[in-house]
Amino acid sequence: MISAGWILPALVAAPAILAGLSLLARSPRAALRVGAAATAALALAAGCAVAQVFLHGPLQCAGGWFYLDALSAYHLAILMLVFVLCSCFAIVYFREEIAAGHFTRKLARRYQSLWFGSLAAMNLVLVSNNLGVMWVGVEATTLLSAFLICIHASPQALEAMWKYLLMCSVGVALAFAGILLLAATASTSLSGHDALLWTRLMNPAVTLNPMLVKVAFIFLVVGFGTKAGLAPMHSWLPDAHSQSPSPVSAMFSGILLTTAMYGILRYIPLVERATGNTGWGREVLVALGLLSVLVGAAFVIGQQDVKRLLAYSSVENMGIITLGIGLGGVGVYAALLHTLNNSLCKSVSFCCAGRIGQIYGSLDMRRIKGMLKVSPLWGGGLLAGLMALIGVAPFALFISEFLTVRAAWNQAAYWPMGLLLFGLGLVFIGVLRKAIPMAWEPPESAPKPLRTYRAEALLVWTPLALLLLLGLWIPRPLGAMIAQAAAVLGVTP
Amino acid sequence: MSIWNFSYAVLGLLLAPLLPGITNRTKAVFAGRHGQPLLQTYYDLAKLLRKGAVYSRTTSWVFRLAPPGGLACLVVALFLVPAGDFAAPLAFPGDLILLAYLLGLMRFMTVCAALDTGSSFEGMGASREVQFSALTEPALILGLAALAYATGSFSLSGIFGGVTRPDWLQVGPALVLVAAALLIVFLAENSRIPVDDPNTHLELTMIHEVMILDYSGPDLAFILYGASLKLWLLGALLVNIFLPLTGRSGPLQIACLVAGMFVVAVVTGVIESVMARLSLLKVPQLLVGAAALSVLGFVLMLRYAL
Amino acid sequence: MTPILTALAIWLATGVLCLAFAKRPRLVQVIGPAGAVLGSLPALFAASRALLCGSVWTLHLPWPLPGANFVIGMDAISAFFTLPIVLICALAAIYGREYLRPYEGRKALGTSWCMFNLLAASMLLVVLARNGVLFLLAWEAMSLSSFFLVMFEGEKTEVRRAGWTYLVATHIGTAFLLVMFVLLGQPTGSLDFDGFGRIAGTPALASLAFVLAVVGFGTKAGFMPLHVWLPEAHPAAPSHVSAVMSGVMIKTGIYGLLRTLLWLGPPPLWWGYLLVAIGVVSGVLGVLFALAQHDLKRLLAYHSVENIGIIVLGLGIGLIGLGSHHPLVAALGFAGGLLHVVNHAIFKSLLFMGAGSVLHATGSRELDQLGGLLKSMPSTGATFLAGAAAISGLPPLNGFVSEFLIYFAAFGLLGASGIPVVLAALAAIVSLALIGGLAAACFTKAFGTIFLGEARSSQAEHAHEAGPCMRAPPILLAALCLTIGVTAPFVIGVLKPVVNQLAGTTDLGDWTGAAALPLAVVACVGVGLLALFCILAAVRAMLPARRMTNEAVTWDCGYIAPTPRMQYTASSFADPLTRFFGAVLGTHRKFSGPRGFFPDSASYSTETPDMSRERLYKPVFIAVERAMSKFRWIQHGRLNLYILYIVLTLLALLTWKLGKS
Amino acid sequence: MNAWTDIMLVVLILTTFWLLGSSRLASCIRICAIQGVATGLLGVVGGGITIRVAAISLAVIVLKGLAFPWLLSRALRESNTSHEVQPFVGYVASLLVGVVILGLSFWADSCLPSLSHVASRLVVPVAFALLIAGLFLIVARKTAVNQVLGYLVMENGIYTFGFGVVREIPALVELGVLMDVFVAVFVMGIAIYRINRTFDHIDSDQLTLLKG
Repeated sequence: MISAGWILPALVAAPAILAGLSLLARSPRAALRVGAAATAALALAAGCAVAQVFLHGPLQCAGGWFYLDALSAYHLAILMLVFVLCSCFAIVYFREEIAAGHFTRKLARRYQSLWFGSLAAMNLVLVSNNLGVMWVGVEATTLLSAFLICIHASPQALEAMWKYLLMCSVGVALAFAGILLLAATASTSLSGHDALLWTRLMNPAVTLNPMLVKVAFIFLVVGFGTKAGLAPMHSWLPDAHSQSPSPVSAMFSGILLTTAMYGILRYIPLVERATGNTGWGREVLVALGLLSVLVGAAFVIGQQDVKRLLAYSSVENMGIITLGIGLGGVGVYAALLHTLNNSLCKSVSFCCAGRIGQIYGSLDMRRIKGMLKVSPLWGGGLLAGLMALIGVAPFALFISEFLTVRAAWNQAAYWPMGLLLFGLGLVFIGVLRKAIPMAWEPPESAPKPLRTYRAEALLVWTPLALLLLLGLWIPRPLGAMIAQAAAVLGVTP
Repeated sequence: MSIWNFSYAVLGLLLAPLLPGITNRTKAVFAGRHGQPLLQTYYDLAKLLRKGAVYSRTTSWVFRLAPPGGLACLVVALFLVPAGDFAAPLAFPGDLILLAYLLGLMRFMTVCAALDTGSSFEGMGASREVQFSALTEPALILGLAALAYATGSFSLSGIFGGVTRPDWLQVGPALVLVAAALLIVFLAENSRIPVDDPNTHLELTMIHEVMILDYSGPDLAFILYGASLKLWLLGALLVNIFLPLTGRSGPLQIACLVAGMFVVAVVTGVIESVMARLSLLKVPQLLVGAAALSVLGFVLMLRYAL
Repeated sequence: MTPILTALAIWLATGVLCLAFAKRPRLVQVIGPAGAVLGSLPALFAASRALLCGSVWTLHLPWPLPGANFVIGMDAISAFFTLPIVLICALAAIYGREYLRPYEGRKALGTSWCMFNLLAASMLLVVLARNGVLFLLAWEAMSLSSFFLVMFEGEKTEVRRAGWTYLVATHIGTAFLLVMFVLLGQPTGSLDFDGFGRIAGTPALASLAFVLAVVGFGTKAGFMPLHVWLPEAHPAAPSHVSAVMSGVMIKTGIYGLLRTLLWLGPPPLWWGYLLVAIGVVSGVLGVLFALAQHDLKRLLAYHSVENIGIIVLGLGIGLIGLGSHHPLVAALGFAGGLLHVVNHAIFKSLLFMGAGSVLHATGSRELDQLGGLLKSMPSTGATFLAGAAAISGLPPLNGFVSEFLIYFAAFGLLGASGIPVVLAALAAIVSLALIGGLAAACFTKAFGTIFLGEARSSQAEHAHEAGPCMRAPPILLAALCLTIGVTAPFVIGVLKPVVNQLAGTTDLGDWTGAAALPLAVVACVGVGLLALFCILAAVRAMLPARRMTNEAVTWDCGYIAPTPRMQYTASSFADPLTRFFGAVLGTHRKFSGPRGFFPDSASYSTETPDMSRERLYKPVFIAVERAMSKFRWIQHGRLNLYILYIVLTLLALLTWKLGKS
Repeated sequence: MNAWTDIMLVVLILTTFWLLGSSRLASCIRICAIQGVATGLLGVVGGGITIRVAAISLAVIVLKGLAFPWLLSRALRESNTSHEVQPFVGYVASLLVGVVILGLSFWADSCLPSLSHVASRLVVPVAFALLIAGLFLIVARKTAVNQVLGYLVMENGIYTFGFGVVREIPALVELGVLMDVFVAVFVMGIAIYRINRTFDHIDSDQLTLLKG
């Protein structure tokens, strides 16, 4: 087998270079189009790497600094999927703004450059083996994406950006403290670079002080949890999601949170081993996961802004993922599947919500009425997305939620199961109560529908069809991928 | 199966119109009047059958369907009623339910026919009819269920053949309660005082009579005859309880039972003479009371069974 | 199994085709119904073969979905429930084709037919599924497709409310099923139905599963007080859909309950008591609420609750019979409940079709707007009357047969030892009697107000009979009502394998023999009744008086010109009963009496909202929403405090997780 | 060499207390600069000076001692709002909290298993104290500039911990971290600038348009 390791640094370097090149874009339209094409090409390359991982095992290069195993490859695949989707959607989303002159060349250059920067940073998170570098990547995503929120500087957007910036920076700084603690205990047996290399830390010969690992893990969970939007550290999330342009919201919700979550996932096997597989760390995750589900549910009810609604649903879904990981066993499988489902579903929902917002000139759900008639494509997409989000079968989220419930029962975690079902029920009721009038209530004055091209339908229906498919049939390779990723987390099917 | 199995039903078909006559004569005696001839109902029927009919333009075939339909129900039901030892011709386990539902079918048709006239009066009567019958039906079935529990059989023939003199000695109080309930059901179903007054036609308080206001001629004859059959039918249940004649010879039993029917008619007349019709709002209470009596009887029997 | 797969394929394919050709309503109106009918034929064939020839099969296909296998199977119970599903779906599709014609070009008929065929397919899958995940997916697909069917006229406020209530209720029910399947699947680690029987080993878990099943399936079936969605959704849906939903879809809940019972081992007595209690409550309250309604379809929907109550009563008696070792009682109870499933499917869809035709002809579902339609819509009126008589349980129609069996079983229990058993039987008997009387009251009201008397509005006056496609299915169904009624002894033979399967290991003996005699007499009496009626009618016709018939206005005690407005209305007809049960119903009365010397207007109206909605769910929902909104202050917008949350979480976790060590 | 490390650590603590008690934004920035320099020196005085340590220390001193203060002062100068620290928690109370934080840090340190190769016994508690005090500053101060300063104090705490405890951290990671912190402050500076331009204040307490 030829070494495919070179592809890993390229996955970071190429978007970084593209970020620079984007500053030279000739026109906004070109910036977006070339951006989408380049993202697609990158996705192909990443796809090759992912395939390599699942066919031939983990990839490594640069002396073990870059490392791609099943867990990160799975996340990488999701990441590229979301980025391709959002890049394509950006072309549609900004079309009216370009025409109206709101999205100038300067803005487009900045936007596209930050976009690629974020991509590079997230790729860095996923492909680096060094926990410190991974942290650098997470912090970099915060900093680069912060300005994406306020591409259009409105007071609200600025406020959202400031909150995002400060909360995530503080949170991630705490995570760094955790990493240092871990390195401190590891450096008794490992030296130099090795103390932060995940593969070395996973070496069974390495003994870690359980107490320090516990403290480190709590710092890490709180730190990365802030970025992942776990309650009660989620406060930045609805603001940032609702104020950014929709492609950015979609990207945030679809992958940014997941990347931070990935940060937590990496530490789970370490903690499990250090604490003697007592499930100590999982309890933390179960608690935070449940809290997120309930907080998400509480805020979904009575929400008026459609993007905020989706944002709280993200809190809830990250809660479900955390809960699944925390429950262990089949729950890990469920959580990983849910990660994919949530990413797909959230990005398409945000895209549709953004477009619907453009059509109605408002994101207030009391003003969005009869969207099925007004815009069958985007309205239908949003309705389907919302339905999928609340776990209506046969969309895939139903399956992953069912598996989470099953995991809870198998672990005899009856209270968490009950609370999870309660939360899911609340979200269902809350979202449906908004979705039905949005879809069917006759509008007082019909807003003029925006121009829709046939190809745009692909953007909406492909991910939804995929979700539907995943709810009915999980292709064997994908199942194997998830199983391998779960194996990294110490779960054998 | 012998001739005696059929005799009671056939006698019923022949003698039923006599019952209203006896009741009316009793009432007349109480009122100090001479009263109608005993055979008055026969005369009425004969006259009506010869007359023509007037139909409202509002009515449809539903209106015309009710008289023969209702009569058919009652005739069939009559063949479900046993006579002492002799099982009814159609006796089978569960026939008491068929009996109740045949009455229900008849009522369904009558009520629909009443509504078919589009008259507010007939609608009112129909409304009351369904209200009261919805309450009598549980009382009837409960009463029969109590008897079924006591006798361990759930065919009318088994039940009434099973009520024996020893039963009266053992569970007499319970039987009295059930019989009282059945008496109320008898009065209510046949639209007698204290539930309804068969003699009023133009008052706002009537039930059965007002439903058939628009009938005339042969249709009315069918209905009148049907009403007599219903008296016979439900009266027979009462008689069967009070006359535990098992083991006697056939003619004696039948004779006693027919005599018993006449006694029931007399008792009805007595009740109608000494009581006033209840206020309509109180009728449901009476009917629920009947159901309560049945339940009480049932509970008493449960106690005895232990 | 080929016919079943063919049926599923046809339904799914035509469903997709309908969606694909959504822009051409005419074409869709052909493909959709044709697909529904064509698909039902092979399924009907397969089900009857399984039921009559006992050909039982299962099909295993690998299915890459966690916990899932594509396992479908046909056994007696599945076949038995398949029959009404395919029958009613096919007839409703024929009916729907004409019913939907006025909407051509105005509404998304493509979606509607797609969902209709999906609904048919998913219902079939529900009764055939032999794997938990497959079952749940089919179950949810069924809910979702029927939700979209309900939302057909989503621009109306009440329809949106209905859709919301429906989906929420059904989803909450599904949550219980989710837990139940997880529970059942735990001992073997597989969600295939084969292994679920293991649960019988631990009675406590079996009881838990039973309760979960009662709640989960009861929500779909419409057990009081889980029925709230029913009186909302059924009126909101187009009538052919109401027919399917009320006729067969809610029966999948009964199917699920029965299927669960098969796994749970010998039932303890209290399961039977629970079911009898549910049956009594659903039956009596269902019919009472029906009585208080003046919207025809709402009234019919409440009757579904009532009839589900009767079915559950039968099943409960059956369970008590099993538990107290009365095999005959068990057999008769189950048989009665099962037969009522089919019977209710037949007459309820018949009645909903009738309601649809009335709605189609007059544009109104308000009873008090209608009247005298029997003359303008003779076919619809006659079939509606047959349905009304059947649902009131009157002989010689099918409703009587199933109620008779349940009575029969309950009377059989009277001889049992043990006071609770006897009291349960007594409760069943009393409530059946009460239900019978009240149902008759309700349907005389409905039929009388709609079809008899004089028209109360101009729409009713100008009503016209529906077309052939809307007339034929009700006629067929009415004929079925009578057929089942008079062929009951043979029908019971069809039930035999189903009941025997339900009894599990208990040997029921030759129960059909015991039931056949009474049923034979009942059937004979039915035929005799018809014959006697014909004779009497002939006698009546031959009487010489026939020649002297006159026509006049209604006598009405001397009124010269009675007007239609003077007729008794539906509300006033039901008023004595609704007042009598006023404490339960909570009817709102609005009355403004005549005032002054020359009063010009007076009005009186009643409205009976659903008790459990108003007094149970609404307060709970409001309380939960209030409780949840209390949390909302945590998102107050102050960044400092947000960061404080992070710090506090950190500290809380540190003290919680490290404080112990 | 321990003595020098301890002195630096004490400087860190003292500057933190000073910061907690200061009322003028400009002086807060200056104090922070001093603390930054002290943090940088910590690396140099702590042990054998390698090129790596020297380079990083230099970078820290330049960034934290010069670049950040300059950036923040600029942001402050261009804002036309009050140059007062606007505390939620008063200065005296803040100082008291600082004392409590310090006490808590020492207690927490005693709870943790001792790390074998710590440069000084003071390192861990001081790092904790800085971390928590930084968080406290973010929570208890209204102006955005002050929150950035809080973030920097926190960062200093983490850096102290890193340098004191995990001396072998590879330079690349450290530089990456440093780079991120630099960008963070840079971005925050720009954000403050834009907030000031849009809202006419840099009072983060008043940024409450988004809620619920």
